[in-house]
Amino acid sequence: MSAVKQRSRKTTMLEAINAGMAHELENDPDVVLLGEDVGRAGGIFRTSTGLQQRIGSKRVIDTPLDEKGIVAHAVGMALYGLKPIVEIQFSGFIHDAFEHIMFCAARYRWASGGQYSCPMVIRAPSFGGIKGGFWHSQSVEAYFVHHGGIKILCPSTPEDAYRMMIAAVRDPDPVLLVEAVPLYRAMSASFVHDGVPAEIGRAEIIRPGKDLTILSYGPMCHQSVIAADDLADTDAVDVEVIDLRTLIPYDIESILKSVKKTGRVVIVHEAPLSMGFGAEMAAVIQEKAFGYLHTPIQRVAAPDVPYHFSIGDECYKPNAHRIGLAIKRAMAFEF
Amino acid sequence: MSAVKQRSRKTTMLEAINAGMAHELENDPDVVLLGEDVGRAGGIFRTSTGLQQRIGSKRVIDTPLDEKGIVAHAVGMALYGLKPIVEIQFSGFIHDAFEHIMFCAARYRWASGGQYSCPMVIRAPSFGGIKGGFWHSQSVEAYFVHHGGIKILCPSTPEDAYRMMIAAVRDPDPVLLVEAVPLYRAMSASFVHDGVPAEIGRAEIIRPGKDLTILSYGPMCHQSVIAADDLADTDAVDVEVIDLRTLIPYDIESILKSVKKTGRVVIVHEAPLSMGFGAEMAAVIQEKAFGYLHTPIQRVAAPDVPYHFSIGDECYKPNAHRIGLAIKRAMAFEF
Amino acid sequence: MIRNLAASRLKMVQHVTTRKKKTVGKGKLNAPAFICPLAQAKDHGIRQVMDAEGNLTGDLADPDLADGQLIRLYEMMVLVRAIDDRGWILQRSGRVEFWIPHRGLEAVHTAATIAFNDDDWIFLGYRHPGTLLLRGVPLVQLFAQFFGRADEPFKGRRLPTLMGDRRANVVPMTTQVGSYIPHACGAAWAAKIKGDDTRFLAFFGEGSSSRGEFHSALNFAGVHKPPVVFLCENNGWAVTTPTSLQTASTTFAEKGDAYGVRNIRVDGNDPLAVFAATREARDLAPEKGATLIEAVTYRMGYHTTSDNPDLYRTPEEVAVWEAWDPLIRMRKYLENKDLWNEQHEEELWARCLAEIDVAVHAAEAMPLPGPASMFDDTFEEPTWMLEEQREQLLAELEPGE
Amino acid sequence: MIRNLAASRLKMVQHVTTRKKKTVGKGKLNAPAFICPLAQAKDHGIRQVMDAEGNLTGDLADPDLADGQLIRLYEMMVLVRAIDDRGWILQRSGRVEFWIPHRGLEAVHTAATIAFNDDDWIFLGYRHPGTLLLRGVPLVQLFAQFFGRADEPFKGRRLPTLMGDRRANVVPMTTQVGSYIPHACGAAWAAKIKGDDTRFLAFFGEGSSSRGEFHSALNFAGVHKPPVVFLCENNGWAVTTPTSLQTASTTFAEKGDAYGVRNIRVDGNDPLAVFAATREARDLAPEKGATLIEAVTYRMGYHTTSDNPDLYRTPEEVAVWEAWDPLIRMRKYLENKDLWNEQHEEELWARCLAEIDVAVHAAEAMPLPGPASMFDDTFEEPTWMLEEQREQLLAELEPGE
Ligand SMILES: Cc1ncc(C[n+]2csc(CCOP(=O)(O)OP(=O)(O)O)c2C)c(N)n1
Ligand SMILES: Cc1ncc(C[n+]2csc(CCOP(=O)(O)OP(=O)(O)O)c2C)c(N)n1
Ligand SMILES: [Mg+2]
Ligand SMILES: [Mg+2]
Repeated sequence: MSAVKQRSRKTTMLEAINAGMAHELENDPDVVLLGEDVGRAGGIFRTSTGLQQRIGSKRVIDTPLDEKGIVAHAVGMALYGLKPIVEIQFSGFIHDAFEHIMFCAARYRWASGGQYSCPMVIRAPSFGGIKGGFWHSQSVEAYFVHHGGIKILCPSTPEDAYRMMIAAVRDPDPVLLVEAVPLYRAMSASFVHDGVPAEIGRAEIIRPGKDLTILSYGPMCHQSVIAADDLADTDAVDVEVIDLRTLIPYDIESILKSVKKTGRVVIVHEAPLSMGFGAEMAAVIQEKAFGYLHTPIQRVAAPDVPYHFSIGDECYKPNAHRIGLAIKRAMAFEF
Repeated sequence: MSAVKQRSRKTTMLEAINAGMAHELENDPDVVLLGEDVGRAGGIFRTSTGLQQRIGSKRVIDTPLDEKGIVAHAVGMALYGLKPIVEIQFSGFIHDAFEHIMFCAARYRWASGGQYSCPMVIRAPSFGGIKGGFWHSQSVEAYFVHHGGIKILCPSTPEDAYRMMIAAVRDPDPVLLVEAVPLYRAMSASFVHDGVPAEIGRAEIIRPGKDLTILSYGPMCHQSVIAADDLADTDAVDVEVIDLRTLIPYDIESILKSVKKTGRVVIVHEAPLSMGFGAEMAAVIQEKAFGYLHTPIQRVAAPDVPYHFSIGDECYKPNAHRIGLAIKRAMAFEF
Repeated sequence: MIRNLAASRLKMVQHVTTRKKKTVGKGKLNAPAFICPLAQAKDHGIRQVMDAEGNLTGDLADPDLADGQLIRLYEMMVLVRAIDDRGWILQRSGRVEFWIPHRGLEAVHTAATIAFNDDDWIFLGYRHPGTLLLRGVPLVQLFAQFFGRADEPFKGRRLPTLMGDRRANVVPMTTQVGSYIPHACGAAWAAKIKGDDTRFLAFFGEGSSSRGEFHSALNFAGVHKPPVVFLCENNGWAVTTPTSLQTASTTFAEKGDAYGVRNIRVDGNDPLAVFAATREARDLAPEKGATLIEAVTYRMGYHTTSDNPDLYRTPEEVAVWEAWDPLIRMRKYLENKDLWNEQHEEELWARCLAEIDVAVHAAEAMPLPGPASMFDDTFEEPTWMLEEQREQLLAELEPGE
Repeated sequence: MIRNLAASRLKMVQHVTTRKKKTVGKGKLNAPAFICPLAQAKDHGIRQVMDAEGNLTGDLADPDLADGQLIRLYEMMVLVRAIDDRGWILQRSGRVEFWIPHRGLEAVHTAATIAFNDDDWIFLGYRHPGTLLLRGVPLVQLFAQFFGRADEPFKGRRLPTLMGDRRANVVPMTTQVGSYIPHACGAAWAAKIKGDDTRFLAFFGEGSSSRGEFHSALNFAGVHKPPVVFLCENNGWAVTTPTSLQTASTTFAEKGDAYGVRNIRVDGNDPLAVFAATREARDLAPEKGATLIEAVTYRMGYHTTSDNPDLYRTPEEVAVWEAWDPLIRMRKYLENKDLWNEQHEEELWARCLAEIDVAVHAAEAMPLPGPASMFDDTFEEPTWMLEEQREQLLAELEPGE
């Protein structure tokens, strides 16, 4: 049995999320999964396929249509000692639960002088690329950065999705798990389903380079690598791409190490520009590595408008082409 | 009558807000004011004292205890053609209405192809200084920056409060009016109650200088001026203080002009550091004025923890002393 | 939810209601979750004008619509059914991105729409094309919306079937289900404050009643008595969730009592019952304020084209409801009145299909919006930030984008 | 809300209930908004054990508490009243920053507390000091909380009267009123999932029932039947807002019907009625799930020390309620049973005041928290960001801060 487990398996992002949840649900009776349609039908994306059948409807729960209610009840469950995994059907519907995530879950520990805590995982299927229009394509992660108490993870590969799910469930604090809907079925990879959690707070260099640093997370990492590869051929620029993986707490050491080496930074995210996570990155980097920067930090992001249904996938969200232009801008900059 | 109106009157911040609302309620029958306790008792801060008596309970409305419901109903009112002013009792209670502010009010115009709009004013009594603990001292403005469709104003003087209220009511788009609770009674000034609105989108240099630019808003402007004055004496630094006044759309011209002159920037806000409005300011400035900066942009802000009841007013929120240290840091910076 | 996330084999609407698979995961599907109560309507407090055969029940009085109105109503129900069939096919063949079926729900929204005057406001859900058509919106405009074309009221910005048109006093929904219930209530309250006689209607599903917005709207409505009718379409399911997991109240109508809001439960597959209840609620609105109507009906189709009902409901459940198909009942009612026959029926269907063909072709030929248009309507006047972003984006687009 | 925002002249609690001013703005205050229904309890569906004179009404059965328990309950009600008097004075004299009075609400929270076992969980509002004391929390700890001292469970971080203590199974409220109703429900659901026999009680005001959280909690509770008792204290007012502007339902109890949640309306100034209803609800919880109890009572004091009731309610209204003061009724009940007399009363008050004196002095002498402590408990382990921020802040504080 354990021999079987140790064999590496080809796994889509969806399957990885499913496997991560299954692992925790099976090994810890305090883990529960709740959300709209997550049980009988396995979620509208089918990320929880089969889990209710295996674990039972007591712990894999189809809830009423009420995001606030789902999160608020999960807060109570966590206070009592369960470890809820909450699925928000689309991250665009998370806002009704904003108060309970940021000002209840993320604050119970502090507000109770350390007496209570709310370890829970909030799954936010995010990002565009499935012709979802503005509600079904949202990037919401930036709203959750503004005060402590909650961690934010964003896997860009199936293996990370699996391991981050496990890490998030085991974490003693609330975790927002930003899941990349456009990668659910589009991406697969082989890895061993061994129940080993990811390390929270560690970024990863997914393409080493020496001329310029790209900081990104989620599907934009892949676009960034494409852009880097393209420019390596055409412009002989050697771009390093860092997958941030954890937004809070972000991996300042890896970031600064790379920036101090390259002296040039492009930050890429799919969320709107203003007050996107790139704002905080740019502010911190210019503060901590001012003397190393050869050029202004560039941000590549969606504009400050909602995600467009019929042309958003093509024109709204950043792509390798636009990332490439930012790289060129950064390389060409002169005072 | 109009002669009387033209005389300048000494007015507290509270009275200015009251006068601004009164002016609009009296001159435009489509303006309504709604919120918890705003009617009969004039609001818990008494900002609407006397308005229900003057305008009637049809248009100055005591609502049920339901922030989401208040804003959501105001959205409907605005769709139909009223211009609601909504009071959120404390900005800490605004989060329940987050979806309706950011994803309904701020999006109806776009999402309806320009057919509908939601002009409305959301009043958010904000900031600490009244021993209010973490719920009654919140700075929430940064949450409203991340996508377009809503403007954000923050007056730091009674005259601005009066004129911005009028401007906000008349604006065709939703406006978040960030009101400074600690200044409600602490600050007064003389000005003519002439019904002239403020210009949205214009910052103001409230202390000219040539060595360093402070960007701030709300009560922190006053702390910044104190810090600047102190350092002018002790350190012979000539600090320019800019009151941003409008956060969205911020006054990029004034900001860049000052920054290009001084080459040094300190951004001050009371909200937590990470992803505070200072992040966006720093990101934009380093991008647009990179070559002019002598030193890294400093941010002075509260830490990423909730507002502490018993020591928050003293230790948590930034003050002139801490601003002064940031100025010194900026002035002393060497590569 | 979306095409490339769903099984993409071409599947006709008819298959939806006759599929045979019964198993979910490893287990069997349980007994029907939403047992059709219409045969015992009285026992369930469900008011009816007509029975399954289109005969008067003697419960709710026949609203005595003029013959022309009755025929027009039926014709619209058929057109709407034909639109649904076509929408499904267009999505399955990859020509529209997404489709939300409304099969089985034709009676509720068409009958409620004609119970209101044209200058009354309607807040729409996503299964209500008939409302717009009854208000004179041309069919081609609907299809332009389904195809996300530039030249429709929302400029191609919204998911197919999230319809509306200000010129018809029909407000598009805010994709979050239920969110607009208090918007409708607030708009009605505004009309009351302004002294206008406009009345308001808001459609929403039973699942949406779980959201706080329902609570807010009903609560404010009880206190402030705006002229609004809340029309809850209880169609048994919210995606895969049956009503038994949605709430423990016996009916959705009775939730009105908790707010002092008058309420009534009607047969949502009986267009005349829907009309009678809605019209009465509309007429009473200035005096009594809001009414909550629960229309008991059934979503016969998939939740959306991304759905798979095999996972959560049995063919038997669907079959019972099909006997109560609102089109069949209304046709029988008309036939009983000698207002309809087989030939009419054939002609109508032929006309509908032809009209749809024309509209589809015209709409599909329309251009998509250009990227610059994304930036319009964010504010009344764009901020410098948006202008800068637009300029940059346009400059950066690859040729052909 | 806060000291320096309120009129700061010293004002004794007694003045609260005898003030004479009647005018609001330019107009007169209307007739009483919350007319005391307790004399006609039956007509209002309000269940009672005792009448105004402490005699059994024959409606709800006397729960037959042991003499010692009855006396303990009354003593606690008196202690709690004395704490309120003192809190007010401490605030008005500038020694505590803020005070939320609970005068008139002593019966509900003490009686409901003893209806639960000590290992049951209670989610508290801000007018419930008796709950903690009945669970063995020392008085000095309460005052340390009021004074914002470092050495109380919440390390001085919370507004005075927002109490709780995990060791006593009492969860502090989340300052937004009502937000914690679904937390209590979720915790109860968790206990059920884990197979524990813990029961749960959540206190909240009638104003809080307007929030979506009430809706969510009651709705989930109906479906999932967690062992939780929702105790709605209908004290007539939410700050300045009367119940008539809060909701149009006749009672708050009946709101339970909208969710299939059993419910009962009791006289909240009758401790034995509260006890009986709460105990029954607690006992039925494993089998029946949740109960919503509406306890009809009255906030005799100010909303908070920042409030001014002259602006919104008449002295006449208050006066009628004073005749139904829960302390007076309980005392009469005890006297009727020969369990109490004037001498007991005097000794009790003397003891309470002395205990409070000791607690106040001890608590006031305790140190405030230091600035470094602000950073603790944000996460289980502080992030590097918080550590950096803490270091910087400590380095930057002026001497003496
Ligand atoms: C706030 C929110 N949560 C989730 C969704 C996803 N969703 C779309 S339709 C739907 C079910 C709605 O059920 P109901 O209200 O009964 O309407 P029906 O689809 O049956 O017409 C859900 C959960 C949404 N659109 N909005
Ligand atoms: C969400 C939220 N909105 C507003 C407030 C401000 N506030 C504090 S107490 C209160 C009234 C609460 O009324 P009720 O629930 O009846 O409780 P009571 O004060 O009467 O005990 C209000 C509006 C708050 N704390 N939380
Ligand atoms: Mg439904
Ligand atoms: Mg109350």
